[in-house]
Amino acid sequence: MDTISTDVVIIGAGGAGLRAAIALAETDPTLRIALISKVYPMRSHTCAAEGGAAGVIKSDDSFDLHFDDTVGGGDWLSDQDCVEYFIHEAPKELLQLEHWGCPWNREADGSVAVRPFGGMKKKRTWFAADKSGFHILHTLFQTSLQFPSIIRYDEYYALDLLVDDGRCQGVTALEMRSGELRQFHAKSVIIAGGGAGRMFPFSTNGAIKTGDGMAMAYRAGAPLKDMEFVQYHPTGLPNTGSLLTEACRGEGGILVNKNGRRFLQDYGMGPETPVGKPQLKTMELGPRDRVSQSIWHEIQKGNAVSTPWGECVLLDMRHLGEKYIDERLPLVRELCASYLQVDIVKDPVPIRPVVHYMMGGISTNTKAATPIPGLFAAGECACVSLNGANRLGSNSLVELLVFGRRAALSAIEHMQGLPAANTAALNARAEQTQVRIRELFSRTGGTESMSGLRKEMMDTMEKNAGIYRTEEGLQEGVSKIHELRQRYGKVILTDKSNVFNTDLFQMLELGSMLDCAEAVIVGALARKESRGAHQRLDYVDRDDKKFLCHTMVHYQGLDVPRVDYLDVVITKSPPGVRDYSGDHK
Amino acid sequence: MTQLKQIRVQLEVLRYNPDTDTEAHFQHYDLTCPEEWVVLDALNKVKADIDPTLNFRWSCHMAVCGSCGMMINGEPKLSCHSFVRDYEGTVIRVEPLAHFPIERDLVTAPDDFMEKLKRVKPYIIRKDKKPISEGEYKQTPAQLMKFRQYSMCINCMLCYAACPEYGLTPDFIGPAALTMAHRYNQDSRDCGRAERQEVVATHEGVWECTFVGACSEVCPAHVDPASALQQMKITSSIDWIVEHLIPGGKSAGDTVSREKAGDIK
Amino acid sequence: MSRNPLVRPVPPTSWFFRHPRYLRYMSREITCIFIGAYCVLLVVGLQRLAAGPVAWESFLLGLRSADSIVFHILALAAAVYHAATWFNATHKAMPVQIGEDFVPPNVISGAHYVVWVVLSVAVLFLAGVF
Amino acid sequence: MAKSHKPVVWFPFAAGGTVIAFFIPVIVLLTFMAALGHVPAGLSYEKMHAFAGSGLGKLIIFGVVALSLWSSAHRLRCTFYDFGVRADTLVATILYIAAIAASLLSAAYLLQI
Ligand SMILES: Cc1cc2nc3c(=O)[nH]c(=O)nc-3n(C[C@H](O)[C@H](O)[C@H](O)COP(=O)(O)OP(=O)(O)OC[C@H]3O[C@@H](n4cnc5c(N)ncnc54)[C@H](O)[C@@H]3O)c2cc1C
Ligand code: SF4
Ligand code: F3S
Ligand code: FES
Repeated sequence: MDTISTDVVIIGAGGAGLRAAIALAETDPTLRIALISKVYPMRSHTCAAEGGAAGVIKSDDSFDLHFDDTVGGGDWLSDQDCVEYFIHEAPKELLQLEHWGCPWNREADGSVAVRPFGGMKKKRTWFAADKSGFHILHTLFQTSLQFPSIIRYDEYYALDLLVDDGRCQGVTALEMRSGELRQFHAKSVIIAGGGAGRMFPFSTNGAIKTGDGMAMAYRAGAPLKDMEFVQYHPTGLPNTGSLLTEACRGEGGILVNKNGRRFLQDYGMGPETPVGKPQLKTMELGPRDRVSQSIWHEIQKGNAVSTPWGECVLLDMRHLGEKYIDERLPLVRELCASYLQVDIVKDPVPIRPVVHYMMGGISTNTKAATPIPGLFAAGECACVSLNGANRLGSNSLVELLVFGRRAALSAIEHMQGLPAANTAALNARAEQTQVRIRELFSRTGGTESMSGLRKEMMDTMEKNAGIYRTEEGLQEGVSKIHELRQRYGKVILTDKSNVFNTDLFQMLELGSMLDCAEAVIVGALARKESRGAHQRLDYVDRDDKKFLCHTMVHYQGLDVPRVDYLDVVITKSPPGVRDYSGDHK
Repeated sequence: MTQLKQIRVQLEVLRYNPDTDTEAHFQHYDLTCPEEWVVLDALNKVKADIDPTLNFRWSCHMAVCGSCGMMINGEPKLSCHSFVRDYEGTVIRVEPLAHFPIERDLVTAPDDFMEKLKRVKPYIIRKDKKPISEGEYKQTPAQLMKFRQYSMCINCMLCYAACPEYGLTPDFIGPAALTMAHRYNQDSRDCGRAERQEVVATHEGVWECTFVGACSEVCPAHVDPASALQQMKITSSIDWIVEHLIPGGKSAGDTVSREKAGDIK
Repeated sequence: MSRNPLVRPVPPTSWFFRHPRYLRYMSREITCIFIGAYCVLLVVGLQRLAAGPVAWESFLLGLRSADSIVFHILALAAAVYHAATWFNATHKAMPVQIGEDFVPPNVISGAHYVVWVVLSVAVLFLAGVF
Repeated sequence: MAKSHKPVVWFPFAAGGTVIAFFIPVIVLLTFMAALGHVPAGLSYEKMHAFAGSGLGKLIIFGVVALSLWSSAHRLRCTFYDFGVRADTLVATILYIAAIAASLLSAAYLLQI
């Protein structure tokens, strides 16, 4: 097995991974940086983000307001020291991107433009039409090309972390083209592997979002934090699950039920605001968890529109007019036209809530460090506890930047004065991965089909760990996922060849998803309260006495994982009431 | 609840496995699916239910990640944006992107494109860098519009599969990479045009393009690379005249960028 | 290393049959053959003109053959096709931005067509056709 | 990689393309009429001689002929390549020399008028 010795390994070349790589290269040009990704960087799912990125820039805005919105939006499960750091770094990072060429939309005077977003008290979301994530990703990727010290390993599938002497010192990865296993030895390792929304059947997430990074760290002993908080985005296309950005509502789109009623006013987000004049932090600009939950209730009440893809409500943007739509929401128009054959200029679009984002992830602190020395994580795969129980739209893209950079700085700090690596021990660990892969190839006699197992997992997650959860459903889900994890050991590989064997990668991804799914569902079962995106029909209230804490799920091999808790850091904002009545109450 | 119409889809997919094959061959798959499906959905169904050994790339399913480019009935297309209803009643022939080496089945090797993208220096180059604390570089909406279209490239390489000059002369830097150079040249924040000219104004640069225009016809992101290349031919020609025919003439690259370097206030 | 990428070479002499748009491109390109030949005819005409009135008259008479008529039809078609492709493409080479917006392509090519017609009518007029 | 001197040949090509587009169709039309036996009045020896005899006329005729020739030669060069003739330098040399020669001839004839 070839060994690649380097200073820092970054797993994942999405927004977070690229930001980390650039920060490393800029801070110390002598560092050797290996950037591993299972897809070419610009294919990373950051490219799908549409709406924008939040950072205080305008004179009517303040850091305190961004702080309050984030903490309240997160239902007080955010660590407030982390939020504090984040809000101050956010504008710097967004300006940095501007200096690197990101084509942000502009005001007439040439300054950057901002748009309103759900749950935000002020307009502070920077945007590049409705392709913000796309432009962020490409700006980062292209900027990274000028640094010779960033060596990319594109289409390398990272498998197992190499932990020795209590420190993370590398990773094994398969070169997808040749099927050859490589090991990377490094002083620091940064995971930026993205989310895991693919464990649900109906998701805005791309095929690559299978939680590999989370599972890798989890198996190596880092706990997964707050995994039960899975964000449903209110407005997904009912057939493909493609996202219709929150900017649809930010720019003035409204949600109506089959009777044409703007039903959000019936769920504590009223009174109704004038059509086409969205008001911040109320009605359509409520937070995602509340809006999605309201849609769920409307469907239960029979107020939904029936479509071939199930029950939907309608997103109406007709009043915005063609010119404005083409200027601000061209992608949305295109998506609806091609995938649903609806022209948003002429008709309302049916939408339904769709799995979108993992608030939970690898437990990290404000320095982006995991509990394993030498292992850092950033981006959606990490849970630095910025987003708490519900992420506000447009905070995530900035999180990638802020904590991607932070992870890089921490990685450099960690490298100072390290003892020499025990290469033999690392080789031995890497050999275990080789054995694991060989076993997959040599398995015989299994009866399980991979796509069958995957479907069972997805259906279980949707049925038992969806927008609303119950003790019974979660119990059932826990045993089902546990059973699937056992059966996973019997799946056989149909394709035994080496070169670009996607059958193999899908199999490995399924393994990652099952691990993450178990953490989600075990965490959800243990959390007997409703908070943010975690809603239980049997425990409808928030319970700050027992559950003002982070769920920590620890890997236990094939056994059911162990759960314990960690206190939330509260610095200045004690838990309060989430108010989305537009200052009317 | 209304039901979606189901249609029969016949796929003819080019297969190649370097471990066992010396040549590529077509394999036929027959399936039924809802008419709203895209070719990628059909391929995924084949992979899940019929033949797990079929290989192809995809991720976003919304025409933005650029992974899923293929030749569909001879036309470079994103398979996540090619609707089976448009091919109803015919056999859909699916092949890997033309002009790129086939790694396996529908998976091609994009190394050449990646290398060329890097060569055009697709990033902001400045003579003076202002600190972040001084805020943004001002850019009016008009200045933004000047290059925005060219910044929409999703690197799907369909234009390379369409451009015959790239097929005939693989050294050609090609439409998307050159367009990326143009995108930065046109950005009011950039001063790097003179540097990029070292690649753009070479034989392998814009001069290999004979304005076939196929690149723009197939581009799913409406980037219009053909226009970028024509514009760069004109500016490169003016540069040449200034450099060679005007005594003491500096290349236009320098003059233009110096002008541009001044932040508009 | 089990990689063994398959390279499918482009047939250098028949690639343009792969797609109608390539045939369209090639037909645009081969207009140059007719136009080039026509230019040679013009040079010959200049020579005849320089050689005096008799030569010139015989040149004009010489044009009146079936071959020449066929050639003129082809050259005219080529020239018109060239003109159309050229005008339709100018907005790509020389886009015009006014404020934020670009002048729509059809306005630019439309303007070219108008100028073309005006110039052609002027030439016809000067040549005494009307 | 050195910068290309292609602009030397491309600029006149582009200029010629424009000239061809605007003028060649109508000129073809004129000689076509002659070919059909309806010689336009302007093509009479006197008119043509007077036009080609004037400085401006010489310039116009030479401009149109030379640029069109050049443009055609350049395009033909690319077309040869597209048809699979890979001896580009040879093809280019022959075609450009031919275009220049024809242009020089036309200049010589014009000066005789
Ligand atoms: C449709 C959509 C719209 C969104 N819109 C917004 C928005 O408007 N505003 C906002 O703030 N947020 C938005 N988000 C959320 C935000 O885009 C994501 O959270 C963020 O992009 C995640 O970035 P990342 O860098 O963590 O991961 P990704 O961009 O997903 O990148 C993950 C990287 O990890 C690599 N990787 C994964 N597994 C492996 C492995 N095993 N081996 C090697 N490499 C691996 C992948 O190749 C990839 O490079 C949106 C999300 C979606 C899905
Ligand atoms: S220019 Fe268009 S076709 Fe070419 S790579 Fe970019 S998006 Fe794809
Ligand atoms: S197809 Fe090719 S030749 Fe030029 S105009 Fe486009 S790059
Ligand atoms: S899957 Fe992303 S472009 Fe088709």
